[in-house]
Amino acid sequence: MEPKSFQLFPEQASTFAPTVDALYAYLVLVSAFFSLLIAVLVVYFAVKYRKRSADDPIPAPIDEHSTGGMILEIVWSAIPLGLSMIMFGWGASLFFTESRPPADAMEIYVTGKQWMWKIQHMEGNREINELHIPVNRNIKLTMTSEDVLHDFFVPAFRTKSDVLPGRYTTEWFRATKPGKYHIFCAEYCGTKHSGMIGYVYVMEQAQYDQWLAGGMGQGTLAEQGAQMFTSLGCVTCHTSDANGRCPNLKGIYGTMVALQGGAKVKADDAYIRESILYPEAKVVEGYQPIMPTFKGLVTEDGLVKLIEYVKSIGPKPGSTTAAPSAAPAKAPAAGSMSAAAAAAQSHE
Amino acid sequence: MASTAAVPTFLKHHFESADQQKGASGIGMWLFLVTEIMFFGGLFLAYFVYRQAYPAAFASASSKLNLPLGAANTVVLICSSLTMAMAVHSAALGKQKLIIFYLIATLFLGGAFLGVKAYEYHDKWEHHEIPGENFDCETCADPGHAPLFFSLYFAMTGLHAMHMIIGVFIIFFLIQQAAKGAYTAKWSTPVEMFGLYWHFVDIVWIFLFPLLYLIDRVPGK
Amino acid sequence: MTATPTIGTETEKNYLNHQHGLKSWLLTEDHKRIALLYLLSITFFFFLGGLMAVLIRLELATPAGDLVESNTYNKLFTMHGVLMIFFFLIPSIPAVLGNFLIPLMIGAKDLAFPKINLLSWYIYILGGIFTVYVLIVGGVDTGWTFYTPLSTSYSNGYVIATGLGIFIAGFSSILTGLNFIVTVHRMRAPGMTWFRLPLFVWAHYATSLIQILGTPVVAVTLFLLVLERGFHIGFFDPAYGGDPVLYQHLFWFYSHPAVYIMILPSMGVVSEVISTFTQKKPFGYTFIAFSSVAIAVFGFLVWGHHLYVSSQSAYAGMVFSLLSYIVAIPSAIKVFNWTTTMYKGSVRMTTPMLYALGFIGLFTIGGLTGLFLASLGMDVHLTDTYFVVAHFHYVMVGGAVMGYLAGIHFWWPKMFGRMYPESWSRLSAIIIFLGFNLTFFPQFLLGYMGMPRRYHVYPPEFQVFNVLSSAGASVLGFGFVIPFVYLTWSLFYGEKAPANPWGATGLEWTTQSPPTYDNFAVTPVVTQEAYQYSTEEVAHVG
Amino acid sequence: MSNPSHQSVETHDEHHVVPVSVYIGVFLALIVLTVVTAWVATVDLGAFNFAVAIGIALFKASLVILYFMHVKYSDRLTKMVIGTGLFTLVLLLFITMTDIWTRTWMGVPGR
Ligand code: HEA
Ligand code: HEA
Ligand code: HEC
Ligand code: CUA
Ligand SMILES: [Cu+2]
Repeated sequence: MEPKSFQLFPEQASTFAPTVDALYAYLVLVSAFFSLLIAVLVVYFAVKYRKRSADDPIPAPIDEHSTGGMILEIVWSAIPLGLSMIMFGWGASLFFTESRPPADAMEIYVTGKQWMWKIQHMEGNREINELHIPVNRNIKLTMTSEDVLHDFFVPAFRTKSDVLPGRYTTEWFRATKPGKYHIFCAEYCGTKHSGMIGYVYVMEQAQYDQWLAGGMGQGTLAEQGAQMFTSLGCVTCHTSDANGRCPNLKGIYGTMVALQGGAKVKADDAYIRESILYPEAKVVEGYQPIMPTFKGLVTEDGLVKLIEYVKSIGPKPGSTTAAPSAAPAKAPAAGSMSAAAAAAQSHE
Repeated sequence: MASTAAVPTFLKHHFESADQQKGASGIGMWLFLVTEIMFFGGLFLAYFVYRQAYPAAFASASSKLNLPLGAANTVVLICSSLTMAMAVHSAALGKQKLIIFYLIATLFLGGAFLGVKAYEYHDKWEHHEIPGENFDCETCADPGHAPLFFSLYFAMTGLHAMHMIIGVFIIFFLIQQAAKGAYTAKWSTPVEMFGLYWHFVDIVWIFLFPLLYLIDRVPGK
Repeated sequence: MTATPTIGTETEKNYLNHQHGLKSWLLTEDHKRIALLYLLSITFFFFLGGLMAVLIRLELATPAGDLVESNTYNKLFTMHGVLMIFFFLIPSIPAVLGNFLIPLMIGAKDLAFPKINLLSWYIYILGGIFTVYVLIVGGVDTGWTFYTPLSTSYSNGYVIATGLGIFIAGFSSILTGLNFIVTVHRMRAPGMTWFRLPLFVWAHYATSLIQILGTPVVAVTLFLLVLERGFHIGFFDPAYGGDPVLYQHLFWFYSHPAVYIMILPSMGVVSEVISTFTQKKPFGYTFIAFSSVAIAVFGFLVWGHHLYVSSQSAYAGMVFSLLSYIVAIPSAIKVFNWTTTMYKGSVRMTTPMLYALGFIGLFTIGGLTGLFLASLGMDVHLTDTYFVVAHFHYVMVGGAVMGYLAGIHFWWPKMFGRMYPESWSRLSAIIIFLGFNLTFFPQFLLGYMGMPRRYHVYPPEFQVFNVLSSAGASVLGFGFVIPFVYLTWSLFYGEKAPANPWGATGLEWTTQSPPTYDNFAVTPVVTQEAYQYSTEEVAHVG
Repeated sequence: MSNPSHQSVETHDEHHVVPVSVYIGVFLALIVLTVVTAWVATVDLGAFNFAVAIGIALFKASLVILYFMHVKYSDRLTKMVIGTGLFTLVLLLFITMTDIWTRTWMGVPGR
């Protein structure tokens, strides 16, 4: 569906859209009521009580104590307060829904870069400024930036989230209507901020599968990650036979890792990312901080692949794609790229 | 209307009385110090945020600071606070000679503090512990984030030292005025106000010292 | 200085002919003259910022980027925001009207620290010079919010010079606020108790609190920003371990309360104007007075509503959202009290009154749309779209600037001893009102449709509303030029103003127009509450 | 609050003369506390090291404010000014830290 040349409302194309629009309607109603109330009263008083001649008497001041001034003040504080508490509660509950991706969501990685959106599908498909998704599926975007702040905004889905360098943010939605919708970068990011736009293509599942099949060939993200794990030399240390120098990464994803000094941290995307870039920031209990930093050697895209790899050997149910011990061995065979090519790609 | 018939020379035309003028200065000075609190507050916030984020880096970088010198400097600054308090005290009693004596003592101690600080900065330079291109701290844990500690260290102590330097200039001015006998038991507002400023600078250091020098100093940890 | 020639021939002594020559102006310690110095300089910055706005609107008349290139466009809205906020709106009412009126209103000869008052103007000008310098050498393209790491590592503009300019101007704002607070505490005339103070003074007292407590934080933030830009030492740039969200916290800790620096003085003006032109004591005097202070205090608790989608924690977002609604209530109280004041009043539709009523309507719309943005789930869709742009122009232009114009027209006779042509001024008030709505109302619709702000080019389906907006802006710009012309004209040819042309109450109207150097021949003694209207004083205007 | 006239603005306490012995006492306390804080830092108290260091610093600062800066003898307005400043500082520090502390609660990155 091409955007029309003139519209008053954005398309309703996600499960959020109707709920956000309902809240909007409530807000518009309350605002219209008070704006009109004030406008009408002001105009009415201005006309009714206008000074007619120069020797009109000075109006008697209102005695606020006997005319119930206090009651008025309470009433016109309490009613707006009540109405605005509804705005707060409604908005907050919507926000928590928007913030909490369902467990079954299909994951997609997004990397913002001045001034483009790079998107990586789990299956290995990559696209730029375009996002193809199936209709009626929960989609979760895990996003990061290579340079400055950006913001992934799809008006038709009524949701957006900032994209920050050095950390991951999340955005999820469930598209309800096949079509083509704007992606805008909504956080000012420099010269071509207004050019950092693209389209989401919402497709029927069958079409989507077809599209997916057309772009595969480099292996899934996890497989590509496994390759990098070898080519970057992680495997020389993080072997599965637990030589005692390095922790075995098998099964750590999502668990609580004990750190030196007694703290514990959840092994999530951010932690793995940090372990690769700043290995000494959080040292695992019982190990020496001998891991070198890979800062400058791995791009954001590459990090995503490594994380997917670590995830794939994690305890996640159904992660049969890459059996941990076999992964490094299997890797050269699985991908069509040589290890060197994978490394080179991670530098692009 | 002023109670005395003769209007004192220090009374500005728009004030009604010396008391009013003095009260205005006091509140004005305190409001100014409140802005200073908020100014340093932003730095303290940054400190807390990053200490929370990178505890290991902060602990090991902190131990690179020279604890004996920091402690000695704290003592020097407290001494200068005492001499400043005594200067204000002498001014309130109108003891002209003593004002000058205590101001000079304060000046001397302030100068000593700045001298030690300069030495510490120089030391950091020698050891490549200044964030930037030449930063090199092999024994720092989490070297990726250690520079952040030093950035904060220099920003916080630097701004503090800046305040000290400004203070030193003002003391020179006060000494000069005091030598002319400008401050009497009736009117010594500038000395009093400057005292507040100097004590404030001392208080900032009272917090900087433990926050910067004393992270994780437990031996063998 | 424009004002001197009018008074040269007069016999009556006043602050304008008290001394002569440029030096007597540039070295003056008289709060009234300093107010005029500010008036001149902020007018300059307003038109400079307005010029940028004109170029922005011209560019946006078509979807393509055909007038200027993207870099230039980005510099335009950045300079527009910086000039309008830091060099026009924040100093506007406090430094001009507050400076002029507070001593007069409380019966003092001057502010507590006249030298510091003059110093604050010089500091302001120094900050302005930095900013104009940046404008001349090539501008800055970070947005007025200077978000990191764009501003520290990627911008190709003059971030350091602009940062220093704002840093410097901040101290001028601090000194003004400091002076006001001390003056209100220490310089009131005998009998001028707190609850006899005009509401204008209460509003400025609250404003000054924010200036003192908030401005230093943005100062240190900009200081760190400048260091980071210069040396890349990691305060806010993730590449060096810094946290960009910390920057946003620090920035908005000041900049949210700063929006109340802009609106509170306007609210003070509106309280005075409505009372005068209905000849009634404002309904709920104490509520209006305390709501100013409440806005100032609660205003410090809600800054995180600018960070809902910034990766601030959802829990913090929830707290900030709740508190944002709490801070809206005192504003509601004010609006209702003003409206009720008109009830059974003796209403005169003079120019200041037109602006004040315009203020009420437009501020209400602006404030209510602020409630949309304060709602978490709603803001996720609306943030960084034109809905926000419309919101803040409604409160800042429709609210604060209207209030400023109301005040200028109300006290113009007092400041210069001249009346302006009433028919022209009413006409321009109406033009401004209509032009304003045409400019900014369509932007609400654009925003909901999803047009992001700070966009140099945009998809064609947004064009219709953009054209309307640009058309409105030309009406609005024209409307702003008219007062400039007739007010200047009135300085030379305006009818002489009596001491109290509007039949207003308040000490400033008891002294001659323009006042003498010392404000009052003898220090007034206050014996009654504010706003006690009596028949004898009413002149016949309107 | 109601300080109606110029004449009645009270500043009588400005001239309160503190005996020198008080200054000396405060000075000695400050020195001792400096030594204590440096020493305590070398004793392993776990998380309490930080709390103790801050506690001692707060106490030292209070001494300076109350005695060297005469706030103990100042009028209510001065105390209110200082209180307001410190309160706002706490708001800045505490509310911002609330964000930092709760960033992991949702278990969703960026929320
Ligand atoms: C003068 C300036 C001014 C004023 C007064 C306000 C007032 C308010 N603002 Fe606004 N705001 C700005 C200037 C201002 N704002 C600016 C400049 C920005 C953008 C900055 C940028 O990003 O560049 C902004 C952005 C902004 C945001 C962030 C949007 C985003 O970027 O996502 C939010 C979110 O909560 C917000 C909320 C509010 C609220 C709740 C009020 C409240 O104080 C309003 C209270 C008033 C009323 C509510 C109206 C009167 C009441 C009634 C008539 C009774 C009925 C009332 C009820 C039912 C409650 N503002
Ligand atoms: C006090 C604050 C203030 C004021 C008064 C205004 C006034 C106006 N603003 Fe302002 N605006 C901001 C504060 C303000 N703005 C801020 C903070 C931003 C955000 C910046 C950012 O994103 O970083 C913004 C952004 C902003 C945008 C969004 C840009 C974008 O996101 O891409 C737009 C677009 O329409 C706009 C338009 C206007 C218009 C038409 C006016 C009109 O009201 C102006 C009317 C005045 C005139 C037209 C002047 C009249 C004079 C002449 C015509 C003569 C010319 C000159 C000389 C003789 C010297 N502004
Ligand atoms: C020279 C050896 C070495 C190399 C090469 C190495 N690591 Fe490590 N790694 C370690 C050690 C030792 C630890 C545990 C101490 C620590 O946390 O720093 C570790 C910890 C980790 C952790 C945290 C594990 C946990 O249990 O919480 C992850 C994730 C990780 N490494 C990933 C990688 C990746 C990905 C690579 C390659 C890009 C890599 N490592 C290369 C030695 C190494
Ligand atoms: Cu990316 Cu704006
Ligand atoms: Cu705000």
